[in-house]
Amino acid sequence: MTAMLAVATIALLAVMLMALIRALSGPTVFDRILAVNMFGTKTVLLIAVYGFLTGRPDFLDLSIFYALINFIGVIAVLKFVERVGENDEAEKS
Amino acid sequence: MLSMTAIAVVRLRSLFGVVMLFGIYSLLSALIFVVLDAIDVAFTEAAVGAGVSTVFMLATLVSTGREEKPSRYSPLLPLGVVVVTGAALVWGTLDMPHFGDPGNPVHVHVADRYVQVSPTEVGIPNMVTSVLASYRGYDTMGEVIVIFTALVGVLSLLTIRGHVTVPRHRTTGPDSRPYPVLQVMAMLLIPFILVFALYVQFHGDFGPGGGFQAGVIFASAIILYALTFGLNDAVALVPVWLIRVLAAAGVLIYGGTGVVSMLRGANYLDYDVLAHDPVHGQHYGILIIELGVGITVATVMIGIFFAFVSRAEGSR
Amino acid sequence: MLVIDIVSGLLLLAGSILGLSGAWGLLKFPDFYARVHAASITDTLCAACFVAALMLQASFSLVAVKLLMVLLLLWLTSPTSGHALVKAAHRSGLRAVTWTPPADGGRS
Amino acid sequence: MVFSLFNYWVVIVLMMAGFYTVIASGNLVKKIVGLNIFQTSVFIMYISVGKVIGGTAPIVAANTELYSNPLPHVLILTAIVVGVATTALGLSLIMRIRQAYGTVEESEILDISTREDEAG
Repeated sequence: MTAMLAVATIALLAVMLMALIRALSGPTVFDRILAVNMFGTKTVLLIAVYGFLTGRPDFLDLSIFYALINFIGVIAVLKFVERVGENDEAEKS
Repeated sequence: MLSMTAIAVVRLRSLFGVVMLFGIYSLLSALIFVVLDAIDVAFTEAAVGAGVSTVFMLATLVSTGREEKPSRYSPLLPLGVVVVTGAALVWGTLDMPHFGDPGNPVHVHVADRYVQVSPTEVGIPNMVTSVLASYRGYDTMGEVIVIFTALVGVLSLLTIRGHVTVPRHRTTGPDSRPYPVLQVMAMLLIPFILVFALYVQFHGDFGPGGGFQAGVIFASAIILYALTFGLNDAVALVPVWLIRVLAAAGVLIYGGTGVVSMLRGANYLDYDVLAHDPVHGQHYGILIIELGVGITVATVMIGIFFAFVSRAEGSR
Repeated sequence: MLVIDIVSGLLLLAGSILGLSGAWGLLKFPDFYARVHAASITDTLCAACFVAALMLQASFSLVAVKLLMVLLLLWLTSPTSGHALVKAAHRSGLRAVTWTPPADGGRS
Repeated sequence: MVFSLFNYWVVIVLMMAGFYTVIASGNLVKKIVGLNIFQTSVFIMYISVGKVIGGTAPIVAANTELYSNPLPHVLILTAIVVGVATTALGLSLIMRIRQAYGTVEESEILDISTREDEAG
């Protein structure tokens, strides 16, 4: 079972790596946000899996909290990106 | 852990969207803290780094513009300085204690006492909390005061405008419809977040958590409210005077606890005398000062957020 | 016990594969909307698989309840943020590329 | 054995990256980000020093004997929160600077202030 958990951890790390590449390269700002979002959800899962891997699953509070923070972060980024976009347009016109 | 840190470094080469990547970076470092057993620290780092400070930076970017102009100086000189300093530091680490070695100097001084004695002496399972609130209570009080001072500083630099006059066309124009799905979701989530904050606040003795984390979580609920329903509604919900009063009240609760223990004949912030037997006293003391910390942190974060956003809105 | 282990192992495997395919889509798809499609659809099921697997391991306890909360939160937040993201992108004038396969049959 | 010093090298790389951002970038917001990265590297250093191999998180649990050192955790916990408070203060200073000078680029601010000195 530990082997399966380890495999899952590695898979999640790979997914996070790919999301990170997208976040670094992403042509538009929305690509980056999407990658950040995906990164966040995978972090939540990774913490849960890691907790089981090390045999101390008490730390799920942390992953609940990450899920929340991830959501708030994405919403905040979206709101502010919209505003910055408006400002840019206002400056252009 | 190692590979991920390396990725975090690669991230730094990107020039655009730095702040967003900073959010990822914080999540990564929080993960590293989890791997290194520092659950409480990971909690705080995620809350503060990925949540609150990213939001602050975004709010700043709104009012300052997000394009970075290329520097007129050659990057070679700083690069050289950095490489030389780094090399010197690497050379210095050769004498450092090895990673994870139980015989490290840090582990042989007071830490042993904390690990061995605190579960019985203070009576709570989370050693981080007991060290934070009991053994090193002075330090923590200093930190709370620093945070309070930061709020005072921010408020003296940027005023919160209670009623931001958002231009009409922005609120009614076709391009700024509110997100109905988002609002419903926020309404579902905010009570949950608040309850979770209270859980973290009062469960901090037994699991990861405590005043600092709970304060930030509480603040993040209000921030979510402000983001989805607009700043004016949020300021109506948590008025500015309330922020000022509560931020000061949190510090006073902390300091007052110390005064009470002095009045009962012990040293400042010595909780043993707060109840009939010392372990209970420690329990009460930690609970009360964590509450003080939580109130201060939450209100300070909300206050700073309001100040930033009202400045960002006002700058348009 | 053994059956539970096997089932949860399989679920973990399925979750990993889903996550990887989502990430692959995120990397390889040609435009933003396709990437959203890849990422957000796999996200929920991937999370569900992982959490189910871990819940099988946890048996019935506070841990399982917390896992359920994680799952519910992810199910609530992930589609919402995907929705908000697409809406914001659409509003900001980002349009899907009308991706037509090149005449020579090769990838552009 | 060389590998067991790896954590310090990671810290140094991060630290230098933050340092480089601070001194080489002219944008004040970017400088704050650099400072934060520098700060994080210090956090990681403290926490990694506190780690004991085979130890687990310092919350009492049944059937575990070896815990990591809680002291660095406490120091860093408070340091993070103080860090965000100082970051916020710095950012609000930047906002005021932007209001006063209309830019957040260091070189442009210097230009403006020297011009003002010459004029005044």
